[in-house]
Amino acid sequence: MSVSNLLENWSQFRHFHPVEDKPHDPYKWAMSIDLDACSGCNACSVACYAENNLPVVGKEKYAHGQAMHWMRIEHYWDEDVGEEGGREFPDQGAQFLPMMCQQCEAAPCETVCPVGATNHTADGLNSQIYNRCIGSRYCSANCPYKVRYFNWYDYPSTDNVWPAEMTQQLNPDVTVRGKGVMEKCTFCVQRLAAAKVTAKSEGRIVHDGEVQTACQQACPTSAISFGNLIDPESRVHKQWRAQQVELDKDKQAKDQKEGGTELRGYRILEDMRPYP
Amino acid sequence: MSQRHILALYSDFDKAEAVVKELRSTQIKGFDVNKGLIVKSPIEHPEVEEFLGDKPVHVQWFTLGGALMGGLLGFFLISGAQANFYAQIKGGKPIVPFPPNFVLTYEMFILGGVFISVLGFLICAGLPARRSPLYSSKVSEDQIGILVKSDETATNALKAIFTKHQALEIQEEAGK
Amino acid sequence: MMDSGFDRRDFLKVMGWGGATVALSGCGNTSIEDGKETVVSYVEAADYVIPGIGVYYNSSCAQCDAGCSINGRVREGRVLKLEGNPASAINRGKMCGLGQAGVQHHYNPDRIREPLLRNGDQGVVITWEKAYALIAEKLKGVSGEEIAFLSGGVSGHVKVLLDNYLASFGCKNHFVYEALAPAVVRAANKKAYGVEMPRYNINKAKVVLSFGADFLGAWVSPVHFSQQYAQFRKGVDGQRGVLIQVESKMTLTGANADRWIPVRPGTEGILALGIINALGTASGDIAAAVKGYDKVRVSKETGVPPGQIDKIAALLKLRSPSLVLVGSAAEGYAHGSQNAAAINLLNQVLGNVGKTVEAAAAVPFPQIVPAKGNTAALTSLNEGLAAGKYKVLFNYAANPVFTSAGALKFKDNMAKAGFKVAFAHYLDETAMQADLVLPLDSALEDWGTQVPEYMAEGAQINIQQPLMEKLHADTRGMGDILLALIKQRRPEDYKTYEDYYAYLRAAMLKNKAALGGGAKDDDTFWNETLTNGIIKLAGITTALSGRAGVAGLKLPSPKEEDEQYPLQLIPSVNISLRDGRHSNQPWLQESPDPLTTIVWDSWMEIHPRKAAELGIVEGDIVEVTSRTGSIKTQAYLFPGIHPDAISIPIGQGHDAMGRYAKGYGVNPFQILDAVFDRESGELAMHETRVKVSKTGQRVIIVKDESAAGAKQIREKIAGRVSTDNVDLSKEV
Amino acid sequence: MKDIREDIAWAKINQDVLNSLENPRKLYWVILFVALAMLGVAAGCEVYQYNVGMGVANMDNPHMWGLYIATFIFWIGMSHSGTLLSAILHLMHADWRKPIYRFAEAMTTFSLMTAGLFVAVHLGRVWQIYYALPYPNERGVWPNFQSPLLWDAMAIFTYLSSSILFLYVGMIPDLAICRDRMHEGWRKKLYTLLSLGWEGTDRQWRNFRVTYLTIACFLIPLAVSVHSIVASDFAMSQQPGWHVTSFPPYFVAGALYSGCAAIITLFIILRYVFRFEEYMTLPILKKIVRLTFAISMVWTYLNAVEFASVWYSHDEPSKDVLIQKATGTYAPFWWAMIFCGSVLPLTLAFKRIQTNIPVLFAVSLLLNMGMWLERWMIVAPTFSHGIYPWTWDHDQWPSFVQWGMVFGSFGWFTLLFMVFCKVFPSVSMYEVKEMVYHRRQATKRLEETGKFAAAGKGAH
Repeated sequence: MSVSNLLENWSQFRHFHPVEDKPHDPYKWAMSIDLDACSGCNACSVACYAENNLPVVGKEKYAHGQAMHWMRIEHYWDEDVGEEGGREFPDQGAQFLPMMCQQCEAAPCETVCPVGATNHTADGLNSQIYNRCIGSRYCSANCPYKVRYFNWYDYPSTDNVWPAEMTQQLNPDVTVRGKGVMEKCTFCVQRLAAAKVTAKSEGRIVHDGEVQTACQQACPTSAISFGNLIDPESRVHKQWRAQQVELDKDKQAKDQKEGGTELRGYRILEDMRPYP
Repeated sequence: MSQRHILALYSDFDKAEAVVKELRSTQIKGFDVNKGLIVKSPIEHPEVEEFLGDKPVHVQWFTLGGALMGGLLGFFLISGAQANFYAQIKGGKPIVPFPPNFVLTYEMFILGGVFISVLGFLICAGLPARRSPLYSSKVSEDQIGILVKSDETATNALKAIFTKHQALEIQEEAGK
Repeated sequence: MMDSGFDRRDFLKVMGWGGATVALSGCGNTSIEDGKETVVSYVEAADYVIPGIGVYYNSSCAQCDAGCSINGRVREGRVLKLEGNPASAINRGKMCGLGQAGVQHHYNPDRIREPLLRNGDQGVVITWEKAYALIAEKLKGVSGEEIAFLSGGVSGHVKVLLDNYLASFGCKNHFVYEALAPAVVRAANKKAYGVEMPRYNINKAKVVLSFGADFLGAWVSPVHFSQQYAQFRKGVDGQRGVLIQVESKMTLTGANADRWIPVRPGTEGILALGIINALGTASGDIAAAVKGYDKVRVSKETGVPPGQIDKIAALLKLRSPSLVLVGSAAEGYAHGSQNAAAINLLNQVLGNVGKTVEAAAAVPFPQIVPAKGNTAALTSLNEGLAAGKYKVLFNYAANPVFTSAGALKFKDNMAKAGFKVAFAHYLDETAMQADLVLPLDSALEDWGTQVPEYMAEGAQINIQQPLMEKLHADTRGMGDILLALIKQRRPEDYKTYEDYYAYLRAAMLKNKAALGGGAKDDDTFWNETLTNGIIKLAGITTALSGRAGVAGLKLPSPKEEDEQYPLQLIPSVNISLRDGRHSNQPWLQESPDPLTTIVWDSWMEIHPRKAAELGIVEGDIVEVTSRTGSIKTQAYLFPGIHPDAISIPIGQGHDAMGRYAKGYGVNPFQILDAVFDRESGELAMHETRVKVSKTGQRVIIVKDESAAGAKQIREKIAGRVSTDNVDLSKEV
Repeated sequence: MKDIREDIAWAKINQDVLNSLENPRKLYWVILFVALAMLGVAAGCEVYQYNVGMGVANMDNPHMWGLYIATFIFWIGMSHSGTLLSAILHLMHADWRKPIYRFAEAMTTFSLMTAGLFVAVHLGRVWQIYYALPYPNERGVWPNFQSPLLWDAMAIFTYLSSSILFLYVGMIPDLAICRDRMHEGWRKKLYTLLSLGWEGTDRQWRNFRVTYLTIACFLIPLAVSVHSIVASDFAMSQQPGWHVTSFPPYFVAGALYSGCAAIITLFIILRYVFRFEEYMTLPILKKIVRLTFAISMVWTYLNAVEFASVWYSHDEPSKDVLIQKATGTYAPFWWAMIFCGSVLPLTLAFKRIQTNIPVLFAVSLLLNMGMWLERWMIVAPTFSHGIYPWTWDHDQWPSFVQWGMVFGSFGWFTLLFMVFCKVFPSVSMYEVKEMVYHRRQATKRLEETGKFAAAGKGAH
């Protein structure tokens, strides 16, 4: 720590906002999900269990709401069906919504962590440092989407979560989390890191499609797109542009009204939440 | 020339006040009223300060210094840590965000103020102190003690004044 | 299998050559250790082990019959994750949850590890030699008619060996049984199109009208259909495809439909005829046949409002080509064949045959084409067993004790067989009844070939190869077992084959030219085949037949109210548990049912209106009683079901199969009545009538959705596309 | 009626108070034993939770926080009236605080200590709690200074240490008395050590006065900031029902309220157990009760303001949470809170009740229960009805572990408090002397000027 260093950093960081001043360069990982294509089949969720060493908590703990599905499929029914005075049958099914960590650009979880265990990375991820986490759970309390999952128990030592045989399936690239830490979707950061290293050693940046998240890779309807938002050739970038979604807006105005382009979802449109 | 202590105990402030006034008005050789007089009382009594005359208190300067030091230290520690050691973006906020730092600065300001005040109190009041040579536990009960320090020559004159004002008890240091 | 000769290490040397193209992570050559599951210490790792680099091998998924190709990630000798193989036309690199859980099948702690021989209630561990000798002994002097071989759907070279083995006894009793196969539809298709399973082009259709075909969930080849569905949604000409689903209980596909139309159970065929009538484009005998099905009558019988029928007809007329699918919901009745025929007729009337219903290619080797399972096979086996016909019963890849209708009393009848051999991965309900249980290799440790029943583009043969060293030393591949058994019968013919791998390689090389490897030398061809994981063939195509007649088409009107058993039981098929053979894979148990989000249990879906009538609220434990038996489960109020029906999912209710399956939920098969489709003899799964009564107990249902039932009350979180022209997508 | 007898001899004051250190009533030992047993329950629960995992407390997603945080706020809140009584009333020269402020300050200190324990109990990895401390280390890893939780830690540390200093500095003259009066033994040694050689000289008193005043001045804004910061834990978040601008004052009012109620309870207990009838007189109690009543009305008002601002806002999720509170699963508790917090204190307006000890005892306990419920009603409903509908109405009833810990915390607090009262004078002797002295002077002056009426306020 030198004074000049400090001053320099200081003036720089006073203006540091990920959206405005300092674009993510050269990566800004982003995902978009075509809800129209999503059939709610849960393949992504199981793929996530397989890739990220998620514990299967069992019926009793699931009943306590302690499931660890980083990727969960939600469904929403129309309001009045089955209610008194409502329609007898839904004339359409549910709207499925895969929900995982949104990797918010201005993440509410990050500011509140007392030990700084969750941070924003330069490539646009909302990272979670398991080693640093002390389990205050403030991040989850402040998460609007409730997509952070806490290790209520020590799953590796819990019966029938990973019996001896099943430990062999665990992905060595991903930590098995112990009790008392928070975890969540990482956008398969282990895959991203590997791809970035490969690309770097070849003196280029990661191509679109070179790296896939586990959920994206599995999705039978290819509803999930994932890629580098900075890259104008990436599928995600194109989709965002086509849908007139912009990162630094907190309300996505469309030049056509409902119909032409339906707007992007993630719906907390209020203050300071541009999405990755 | 050796110094001796005498302690006289009184039952109320009026008497003690009269004694002090007399001590002030009488010139006794070998006794300096400004240096050799200590009044001990069981309660905090503003009148005592009045009749003893103005004696400066310096604790507040410690307080000021402590509070400022605490505040500055807090702010620069925090900002320095954020800017230099731990440059991570959180929640899309600047690396060195002012509002939270102000809150912490405020707390540090108070913390410094309180700590250094207490330190100042100990220094100014001369605590912890050795017990003075003459002390009566009655002082902590209900009596006012007047402790004087003088040359041996003045002892008798002082005693006379104490007795005149109906001292309940007069203690004297054992002679040397 | 790996006794001598070609051992794993040699295989890997070869693979190192062939696999270089597969090794996505670059310079990878890894070792599958031959020392059991010893983990290689990094301190003294062999030169070619690069810790941390995953290597990918292609193989085939064996979790269901769809025949997806997989790409397994192997690191430090352990298979970690399965991805789809992008080269396969069926799944194009995609995977469903069931397929993902294949690794849990492999690593399952409850797998059988040694051959077990029954001794009273105990299983005694014996050696393979003893087991083979025992089989030989039991078969001595037994005629071919007295042997029965029950299996699930089989294809590829295992099927060849199996056929040859049975032929060596002159045994014709190979019963191919699949509890949930679309057998009625196959029969109806055969009549209508001349083939059992044509190729459906969902992606080319502008309107899909599906009568209970859960093609996104569990029907035929869901991963393939899901991809087509995604294209269908984008639209052929930029116009978003419209999906209409007709069924009595909402399936996953129904939940994705633009219009979900509940019909009275069993009246799907009537509705189809009603639509033909409303279209008014049919002529000749078809027109005559549908004349009686006017809107009023159809509406009365099916419960679908007349306006709705008109709308469907108008839409079908407006947008062509369309596609009409007939699925399990329509076929599960005593008149299931009629239903299916009526619905297929609709395809013809709309002129979809040849456009969206196309001829599928078939593999030109009849020996390896799949033996398709059905339930009629089990019925006839059951009869034979009941009559005490069989002295020796083999069972492979089927769990009839669990999946047969309760009314068949299969378990009791099975006991009448003299000697029962089960080839199994787990001690499932059927293996528990066997006298000799032989442990199988998992699909990730075994060699094999697979011919998908449903061909996507052209024909293909899937190669299955081990992704890692055997987890348990004393398990065997089915091919190896059959080879050993057949050597007992015809030692001379098979003695050149050391093991199944050798047999497989030889058999494939023999047909090198036909498999498209004419010019290549043996090793190159073989290595390339293994690297690719699939062999694509032109295949043979039988043209679809022109038109089916309406002869014999007779649809019964819905039944009168049954006072005693007022409700129709619909055993529903869960996307991940299917017929229950994978219930012991914890990922699947914990993967919520998409519609109810219930995990680790069974439930009874009932319409809220009906529930109100019966005084049932969510979480009530109800007793569901049929003529055959009764089961108790929790009630879940669900508007996506016809009030005359209740639905209980299949797959739970195991009383064996290990820690993750045993004791969770109930098995609706137990209370199914023995009602059969009149034409095909298939079990009519939806024909069981039940009554529901409260037991007075109540539980809190274990599910992921909130108690409020996940309704969007305020602003919509998930946008909803109400009509056909909106392209919705959502960004994260 | 006078706050205190004016003719009470100073020597008797010493004697009475010192007597409390050695001869309390038997009830003292009963209370101590019960407290110890309660603490045992909590210790057992914590050991269980530590070994098995936080899951045994029945928390889940979204119910990430449970009773621990609610009780944490409760104890923090409780600490505030100690400061109120000693610091604010000191600045305002309300001398009736003098017999009772010592135990109120002790209450501040010990309830802060109790609250601190809840932070530890709440953490998933309590063994890593030091990560939250800003200690310099080689890796340059610091805690996140943006987190309200860290502000909390900082504020509580400041508050706790300042309170302890305040308590201690104010006790030095009394410790000297103890030193002088106590017979030989460990107590004598302790008091000798702690009294720092205090002799009551004019120089000592002079500095003492300024210091005490200064700390009191610091303590008031500090107390306000502490509970504002606790309120920030919620108000700074984005959850409906928490993200409320009026939370800081609302929390402070709630804190003072629960603290005053607790003072009434402890007042009654101490008065009986240590035979302090002469000092903790009914007129003083009456004053506290009136103060409590006033604060309860402030709290009620702020409560109403919060509801009203939610009601008239366009923030639908917040509105939903409010409706859920009043009608959902938590409705019984919520209405109980309204009853205990806003309706019940109305009884305190009656003069007869203001000095009726049994009734006041019961009411003060109920008020505290109401305030505890308030904290719970702030924490829990937001979790069960947050922004995100998928997790709505997912109710999670706290397990026995949570309840045990909450129960035990009362034992812990009582234990600390009772031990304190036995070791240190819980009535400030020198200040009671001052009070008696000044009152006597005032009466004398009144008599001289011929005004016999109006004996109420102490004079200066």
